[in-house]
Amino acid sequence: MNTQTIIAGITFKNPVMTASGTFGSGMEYSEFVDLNQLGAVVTKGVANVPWPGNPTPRVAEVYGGMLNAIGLQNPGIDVFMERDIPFLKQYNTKIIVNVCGKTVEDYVEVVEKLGDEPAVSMLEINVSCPNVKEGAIAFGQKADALSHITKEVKKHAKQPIIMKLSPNVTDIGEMAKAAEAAGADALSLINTLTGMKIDIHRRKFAIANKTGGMSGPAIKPIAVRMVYQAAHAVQIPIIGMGGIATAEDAIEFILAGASAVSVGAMNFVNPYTTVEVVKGIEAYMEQYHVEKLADLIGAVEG
Amino acid sequence: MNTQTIIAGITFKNPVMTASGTFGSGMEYSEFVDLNQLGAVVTKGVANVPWPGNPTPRVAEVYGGMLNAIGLQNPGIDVFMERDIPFLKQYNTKIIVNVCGKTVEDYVEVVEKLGDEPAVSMLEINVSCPNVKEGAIAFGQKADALSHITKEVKKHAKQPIIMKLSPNVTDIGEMAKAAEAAGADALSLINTLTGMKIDIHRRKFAIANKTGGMSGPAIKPIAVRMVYQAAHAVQIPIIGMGGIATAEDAIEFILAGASAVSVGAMNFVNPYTTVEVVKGIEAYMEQYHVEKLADLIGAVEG
Amino acid sequence: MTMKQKQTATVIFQQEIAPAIYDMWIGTSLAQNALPGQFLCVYPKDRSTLLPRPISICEVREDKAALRIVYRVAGQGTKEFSHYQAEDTIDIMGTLGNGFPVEAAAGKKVFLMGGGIGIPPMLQLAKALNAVTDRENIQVIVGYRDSLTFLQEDLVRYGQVYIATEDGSTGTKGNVMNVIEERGLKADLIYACGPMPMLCAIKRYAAQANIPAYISLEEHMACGVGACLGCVVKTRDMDHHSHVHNARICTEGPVFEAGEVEIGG
Amino acid sequence: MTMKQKQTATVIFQQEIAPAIYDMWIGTSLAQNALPGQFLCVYPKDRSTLLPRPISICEVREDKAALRIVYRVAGQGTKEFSHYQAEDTIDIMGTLGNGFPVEAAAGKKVFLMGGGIGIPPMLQLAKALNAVTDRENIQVIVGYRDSLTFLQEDLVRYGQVYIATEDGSTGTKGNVMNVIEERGLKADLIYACGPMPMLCAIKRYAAQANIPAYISLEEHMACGVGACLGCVVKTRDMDHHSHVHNARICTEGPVFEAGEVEIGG
Repeated sequence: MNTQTIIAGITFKNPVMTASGTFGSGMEYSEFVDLNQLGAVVTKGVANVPWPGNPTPRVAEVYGGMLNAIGLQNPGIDVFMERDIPFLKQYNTKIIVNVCGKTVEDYVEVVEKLGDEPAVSMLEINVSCPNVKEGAIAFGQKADALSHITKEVKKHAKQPIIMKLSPNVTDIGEMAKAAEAAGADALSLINTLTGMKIDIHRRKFAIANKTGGMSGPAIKPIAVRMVYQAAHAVQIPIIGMGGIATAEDAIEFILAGASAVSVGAMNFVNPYTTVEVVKGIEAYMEQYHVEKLADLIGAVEG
Repeated sequence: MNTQTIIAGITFKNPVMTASGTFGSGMEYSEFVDLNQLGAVVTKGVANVPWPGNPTPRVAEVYGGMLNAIGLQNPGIDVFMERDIPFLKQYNTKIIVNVCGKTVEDYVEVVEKLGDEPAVSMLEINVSCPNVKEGAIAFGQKADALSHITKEVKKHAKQPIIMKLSPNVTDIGEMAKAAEAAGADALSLINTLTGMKIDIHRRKFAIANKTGGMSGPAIKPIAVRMVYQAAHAVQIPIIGMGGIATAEDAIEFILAGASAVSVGAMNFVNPYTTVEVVKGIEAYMEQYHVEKLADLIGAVEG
Repeated sequence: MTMKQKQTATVIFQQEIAPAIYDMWIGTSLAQNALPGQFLCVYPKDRSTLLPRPISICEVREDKAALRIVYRVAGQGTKEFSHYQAEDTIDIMGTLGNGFPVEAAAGKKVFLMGGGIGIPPMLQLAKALNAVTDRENIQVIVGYRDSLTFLQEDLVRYGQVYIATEDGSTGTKGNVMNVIEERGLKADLIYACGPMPMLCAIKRYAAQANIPAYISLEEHMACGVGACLGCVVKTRDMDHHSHVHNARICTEGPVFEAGEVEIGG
Repeated sequence: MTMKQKQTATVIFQQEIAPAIYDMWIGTSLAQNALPGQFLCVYPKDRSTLLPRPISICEVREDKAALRIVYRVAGQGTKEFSHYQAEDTIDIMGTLGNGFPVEAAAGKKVFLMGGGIGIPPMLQLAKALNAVTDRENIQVIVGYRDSLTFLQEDLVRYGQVYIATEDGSTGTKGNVMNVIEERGLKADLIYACGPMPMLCAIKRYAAQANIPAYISLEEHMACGVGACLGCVVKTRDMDHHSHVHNARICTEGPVFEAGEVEIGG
């Protein structure tokens, strides 16, 4: 049985990754799971300089999921390369670094510095950050802005780039096509859906930022639908995510067209989720005599 | 304590309504709840002619909610006016008729026929139906198409019109503004979010239509966020819905800016939900000494 | 028609009677008006699984104070139900659907055909039929996967029971239709519940034999009371609800005369 | 630091000891390394409520085979926990956080100040302090809403207990600070846990008295292990994780020296 999956020419031992921002740089969860068993660790978003993030409360529970507005707190690329990359290098897993920025220049600066680090296999570009030059609407919500940043990043990137799409759009297929046409090597989706929670007793927002990104099992059907639509819109591989809690969930994304999957919020609920998903996919392949994972990608009928 | 709410000059005894398509024309649920206790009954969508709807399976359960692709099966406006309106007239509640169509002409035909029925207080225009003349993308997903249909319907409508917005858009505020500018008297949101479920053992879609509209508590945070954004984009009143299961949920929508709320999928789970929400809102107003419901509309702080 | 109600009832007893097949008695006032072929909607308590699970009524206790359901664990909801023990509460709505037309069998020779988890409703039906026709006229033909059968000892009290198993380990090898051929059984009327291929075969058989067949259909449901239009079946005649030849299985059904519905087309 | 683990443990005993305040003993191997001031993440079983509820450790059984938590029912998750009975399972992760620096009190006179549901962690702390300072040096000052107090009889075994109630029905009328004034109490060191206004007052008091105050902070958490960066507090010095003066309450905390954190700003 072969659980390998290939994305942009890179071979991953299995299709199970970690969703950016839910797994730090692996350090915290290395106490719970053997990182060597993961297809890749996708790091928390890193910017050109340290970001302090948003005021608290930053997280709130919602029905079947959570809202977060961390604000991409991160130590900046320099500390990250001195501390987090060396930590991850100890493990036999691929490293994908998630990159965020407020301007195209921010992204490019980070991408260039990471170019000098061969241990980093791919770069995931978070285009859901507010584009400060465009009235803070996210890069990922307008096809032209997405196309522009994809081209600029691709120009400077030494590693293949994954554009992480925002689900807060009318037509995910259009966004997927824009990214592919601009040179993206792969896509990952979905990022969080914008949500809101109000404490009716205090009559205040549950999150200081008012809105937060919704994740967790509650959003899975929307994520599966978007992965299916994106997979039918482009040729480049897709990393699917959004509420994956079990191997069954992961397989649903793969059948919809994902070449790999990421476990996100459920790491918080069950820190062993990633390895359980790896084992469960193997069990499913064995049960249904699937020789290689590739045979499952996009294999939904009808 | 005054629980009345006023929308487009019409006074509703309380802000609790039924979401179109989840309550039929009230007949089925009149066995469980006293329709006289509801602010309004919003009927299932009715078209100019009978629609057979989609093949089965039409519904599927998802985490914290459900998917449906009924395909707006309905008997057409003539049977509806002979049978459903007379039934609803027996009750002391407002009647809001949801109107659907495949072309602008379809909508106008239904709207004109309903104009002769004074028992109908308002019309809710479902713009999430596929626009057959626009490659089947929904009217409600493009500002110009939404504006066009709103103007045409408004031209022919004798009753005030509520435009029911689709949440499957990049910028709900833009859509809300387009509807208001085109003459909408009120807005209702959110309609269902497009989702998908795959049976991994049969490798088939759980719904014959492949995609279905997602509803239920799982989508509430997205709905509350969109109601808040719409309420800040327009002056016309908003009817909020999306996963309301309890009075607390309903109050969350009202604090976010809704003048009324609709109970949808939860009617299927607990047929007594609507009246429980009415009672719960009264209890909340009493607990916090709120004299009139209007004092709660959009009253979230910060 | 009977007044529908959603209520929190009490589990009286539950046991596993075959692999993944559970037998539960529920104390409920809904038993008073329960008819053979009607069903209950059972609601999981876990808030991630909201929709009801439609489960047919297997038996009504003589005092009309309790209902029996026999169901297969198929997903998270039924798995939750299977953990309920005596005195636990259970959320149910009922009684739903039209049920089997018992009077139609007055003095007639009938087949009661059940396949797998379609067998349970045949028990209460067989009981009820004893009031309108002779016991020897009641031919209960049930099909199982293998020798791990269930409800046999109950069924034999109300009719002649014939068994088919897919693996041939007990009774006729094959399905319920094979039993009819093998034994040359005859009937004036058929009642059936089971998987779609079985119901299609019965529809064809009934048409050839020119006898009525009342079949109980299944479909995914959301409301269970006819409001959502989720569980429809194509009908020969125009339906009274939407006038589009789509009957609601939860309301106009679940039992239809085979000729009325377009199945297995 | 101790190895963290998520496990399914067993409830040994639970009772309501004040209105909506529950007292639960849990049999768990996590008790072996539990320190005063550390907390557990407790996970509801209902799948609609996924995030852990951080609950401080109230007491560690002598044999280190069980932990005690005392919590208030605040929402659906804690409501679910409150229904657990002996022998039910409970999903927990621990032991989390840094805990109170016990050695810092060696031979010193200390205040243990707890407000409301911030009182429980003071019990295990008081027990531990008896190993490093005299019992009469351990001044436990606890504030309640009213006379419906809890954990008093436990606390008196390990220190001098002083009570404040908001309604004045028992002890000093007002809060824990009023007790200090009213009785003119003095200390070389403060440990505290409670609502933010109380912690801010303690921070000011400690600064004026020029003594250290170790305060336990609360914040909404998602992961409980330092990965999500949800539960941060602004710090005077640059934090070691993100270098942005934001410490993670679940990891660098929940206990901080008051001077290190910018609260109630």
